[in-house]
Amino acid sequence: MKLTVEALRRALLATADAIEQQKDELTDLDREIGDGDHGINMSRGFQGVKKELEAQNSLTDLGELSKLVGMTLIKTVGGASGPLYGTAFVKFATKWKDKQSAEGEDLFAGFKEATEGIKSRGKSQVGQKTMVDIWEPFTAALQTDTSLEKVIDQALADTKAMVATKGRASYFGEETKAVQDPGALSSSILLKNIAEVLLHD
Amino acid sequence: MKLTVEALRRALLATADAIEQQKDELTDLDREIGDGDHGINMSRGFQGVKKELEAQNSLTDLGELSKLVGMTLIKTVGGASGPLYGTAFVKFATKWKDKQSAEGEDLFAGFKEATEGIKSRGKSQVGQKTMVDIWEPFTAALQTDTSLEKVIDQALADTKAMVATKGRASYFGEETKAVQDPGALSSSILLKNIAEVLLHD
Amino acid sequence: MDKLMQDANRFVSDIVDGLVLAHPNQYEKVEGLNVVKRKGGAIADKVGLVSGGGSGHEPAHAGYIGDGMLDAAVCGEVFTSPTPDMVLEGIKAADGGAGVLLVVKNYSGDVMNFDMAKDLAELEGIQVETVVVNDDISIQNEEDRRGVAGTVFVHKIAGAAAASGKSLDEVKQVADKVISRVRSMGMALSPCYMPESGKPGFELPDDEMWIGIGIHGEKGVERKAVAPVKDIAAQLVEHLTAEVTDKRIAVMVNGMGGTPVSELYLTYKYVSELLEQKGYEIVRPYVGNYMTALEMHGFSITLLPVDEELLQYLDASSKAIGFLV
Amino acid sequence: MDKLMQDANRFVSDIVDGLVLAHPNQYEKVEGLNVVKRKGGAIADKVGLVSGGGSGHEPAHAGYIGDGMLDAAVCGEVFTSPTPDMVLEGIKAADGGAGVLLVVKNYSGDVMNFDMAKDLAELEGIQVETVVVNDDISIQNEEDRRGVAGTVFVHKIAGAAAASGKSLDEVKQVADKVISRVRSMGMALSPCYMPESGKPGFELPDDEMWIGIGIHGEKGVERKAVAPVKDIAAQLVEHLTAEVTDKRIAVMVNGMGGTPVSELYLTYKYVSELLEQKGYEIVRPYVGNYMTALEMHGFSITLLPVDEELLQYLDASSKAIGFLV
Ligand SMILES: Nc1ncnc2c1ncn2[C@@H]1O[C@H](COP(=O)(O)OP(=O)(O)O)[C@@H](O)[C@H]1O
Ligand SMILES: Nc1ncnc2c1ncn2[C@@H]1O[C@H](COP(=O)(O)OP(=O)(O)O)[C@@H](O)[C@H]1O
Ligand SMILES: [Mg+2]
Ligand SMILES: [Mg+2]
Ligand SMILES: [Mg+2]
Ligand SMILES: [Mg+2]
Repeated sequence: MKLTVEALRRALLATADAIEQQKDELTDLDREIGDGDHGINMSRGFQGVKKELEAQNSLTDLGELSKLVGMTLIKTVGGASGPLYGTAFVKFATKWKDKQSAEGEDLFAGFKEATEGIKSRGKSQVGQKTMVDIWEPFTAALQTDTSLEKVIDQALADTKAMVATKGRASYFGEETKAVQDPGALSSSILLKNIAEVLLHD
Repeated sequence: MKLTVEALRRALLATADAIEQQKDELTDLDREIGDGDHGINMSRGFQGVKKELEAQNSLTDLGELSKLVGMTLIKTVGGASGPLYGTAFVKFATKWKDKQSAEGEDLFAGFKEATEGIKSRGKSQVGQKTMVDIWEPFTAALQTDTSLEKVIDQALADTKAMVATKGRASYFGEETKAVQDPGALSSSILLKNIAEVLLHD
Repeated sequence: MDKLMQDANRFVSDIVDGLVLAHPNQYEKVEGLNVVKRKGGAIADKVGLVSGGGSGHEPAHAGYIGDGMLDAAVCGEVFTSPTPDMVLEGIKAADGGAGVLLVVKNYSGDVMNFDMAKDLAELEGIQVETVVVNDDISIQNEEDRRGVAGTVFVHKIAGAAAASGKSLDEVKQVADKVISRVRSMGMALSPCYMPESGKPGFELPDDEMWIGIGIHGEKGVERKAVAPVKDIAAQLVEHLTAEVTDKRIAVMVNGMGGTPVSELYLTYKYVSELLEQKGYEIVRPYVGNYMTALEMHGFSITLLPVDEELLQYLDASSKAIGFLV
Repeated sequence: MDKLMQDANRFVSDIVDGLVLAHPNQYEKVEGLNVVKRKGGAIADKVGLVSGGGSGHEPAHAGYIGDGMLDAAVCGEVFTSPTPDMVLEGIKAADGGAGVLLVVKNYSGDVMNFDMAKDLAELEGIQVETVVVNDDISIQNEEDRRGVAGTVFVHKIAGAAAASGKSLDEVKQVADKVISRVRSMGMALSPCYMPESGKPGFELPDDEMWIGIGIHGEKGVERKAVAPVKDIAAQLVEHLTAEVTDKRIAVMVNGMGGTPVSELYLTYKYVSELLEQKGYEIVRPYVGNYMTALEMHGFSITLLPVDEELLQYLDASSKAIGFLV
């Protein structure tokens, strides 16, 4: 498993398209246990990323690419998800600085740093029914043999069953058990697209 | 045909009940070509009249009774219909002062004065699709042999077909042709109840 | 019907009570009546200003009581002109010896009830004059034109003139000057509901609107598909500018009661653009819920050509809670 | 969805543009951003006050800019915290050399974005402090409590303290004093609609309501049949008075955006009655649409126990269009 600049770029463009397709679903989940804007926020952010990627197609450095994506997300998404996704990519950049590609420990280190970044930015941890519940098992799976896609699916299912205790969803308590966390779903979209390029390249 | 104090009192109490029954109908017509309060206004007014009549049941003078009713309507109804109905009864009072009953020319003079009072208070005339279009033919019929009830029914039908040019209904122009004027309907209720006591006593 | 209320029979008195309770240093109720007066009563030797009409137009009319605007407001039942005896109490509360001006909106009911009150007041030796506001150009026939949001400018300007010590004739004159100039037109996205009947003034599918509404929940003169606000504003502006040709104007974008100020400011952006494109100079913009129809969602535009006199009165201090300057 | 708008993608900037156009002597936009600042910029040596958050709460937050209140407001997309770069521009616009206080409402997004902006501003040598408002008692867990209408009192009081020449620490201290005391709770009769999706925050039959809503169109914590307003108010007052035990209070009855002021005054009547029955003394009542959720129909009650210091700051002059004193 190796993440190249080109592969990450491809995964990001695919994510942008997938977010467009699932925009309403993300928004509807957020209407259930949030404030009804997650699809709109993610769409604004990843359309911004797409535009940046299309404008700057000579980037050869994984660190530069990650930083560009992180800053774009921070500047365009807003809400809770903007700083969280933005922080994740900025953290990738600190670990993948000056690298054309990342694999093995480097790859893991990037995701580890990103996941920790999300947790410390959000003052959150696993089990609170947030995007963290996707990022953490995904990152752990990078060091094992498990299928990344299966891990994501399982994590999504596990997250859905949780009671939210962080972010807007926490206002709705027990009720949140029946509804998927929108940020978990958007994270699964991003990470599945990254898994795709990691596994099939 | 003779109008006694007792008969007018009976007609007014019957009107109060009839208005209660047709309150929603009056309001709905006013929603169509007015502001949706005519039933509410008339109900407030005639419930007020009923209360006054029940409190003061020793009145023996047609003038005193009419004045009491007129002042009560003026003070409780408001809107356009309050001053108009109120003026009609105050005008009765000027013609029926100190009389125990009214018939023939006296009866006619009272209604003539009331109808003219409505017209001058409202700066209105026949043909504008208002209560005047009931009061005027009713008053005229007091001097002929025609059935008062038939005259009222015919006047109501004629009024319905008119285009409103006075009061709130005038805002709706041609559209008003399809809808009965609420004030015409409430006037028909009052005058039918008066006709009833005139004819059957 | 979505309405915060306790009892339909007390709807108006509950509103009036709440207003007086919330502004205890400013307002007082005439004992037992839905008539509001300035705390402490009339100002000696100042022309008194009384307005009123049916309720449901809040902050009109009681919210325009205050130094620099009205002295009393007479609050009828919802959309129902108050009775002459109530108006008389308003006149008495406003009379400081220099006479009283009644600001009446052009509805049969208001005109008749205020007229009867004027007669009664004159019997008691109070000098009374009346002006009748008729700014709503959605009605073709000028005689039938309704008084709508332009009334607020009449309150403000006549109020400032009275506060500055002008005589009853002079105050009436400047009020009439405003009336002769001011023009309004409105629209609604959704109806309002009468508190007692619980019924809407009209039924309207979500994707349609009424152009040319009044302030009593009645339908307008043209029903059409909902459009982007610029198109709506353009239609209203087109009608208004056909009548208002002086280019130096005050503009009011008025909400109908249920319109959030966010939408009013958004609307103002397009209204001002359209007017400026037509060469108008907006010297005083006003945006807010000034003359409403219960919880109706919609807006009206009012244009008032101004000169130095009117500007000075518009800018004069006002302590009325609905129009603080 | 009934909404006066032109283009969902420009919804927020159209509102901001309209606000600035309607108050040209008072407000200015930071070029190209939905960041509003006082016309003429920061006041030298005065502590700058910056608030903001998602939009849809108008007149919050930009409407609270003005002498005696805020210096800049950062307007995110609807119900979406603004980004750190935007907040940074707000901080810069407000900084007169005496440091800047950020008034943040307790939402993950707001806290994170404002924190990141604070870091960026400190890199540029601007001293920044933050207070986080969490007055909404509908949330059990104190840590998760949302900032709602009580924020307006924080703006007013911290703004007056800053205007009176207090230092950044002192202003922060009085803001924290307000936050420690102020408590709110709200309800909704009907939802609001997101301009882009056109969807309501929740579906709710006409005869039901939500108790314990926030200001982002989300459903509340208890859904029940619509009741007379006194019963609703009694439930909110019950919860509030369990937490607010000091008896000398300022009270705000705040509309959610689509609530006509008539209903707010009517509501205030019962709120004040209930509080007085419980021995509270309402020394400052405030009634109006102060902190809204688009066109939502409903209200919230905010209680703030006051002492002489807070009263003096509440009564200090303010030129902010949303809170004129
Ligand atoms: N403190 C937090 N830590 C981790 N994730 C969070 C936190 N707060 C929110 N999230 C994630 O963000 C998502 C919501 O994002 P979004 O709707 O865009 O922002 P907002 O909640 O500000 O409207 C949630 O579904 C959740 O996964
Ligand atoms: N100027 C007028 N002359 C005669 N009748 C009138 C006039 N204006 C209104 N009306 C009558 O009054 C009725 C409306 O009364 P109501 O609804 O109680 O008052 P408002 O129009 O003030 O709401 C109309 O249906 C009409 O018959
Ligand atoms: Mg959200
Ligand atoms: Mg009517
Ligand atoms: Mg009426
Ligand atoms: Mg949000």
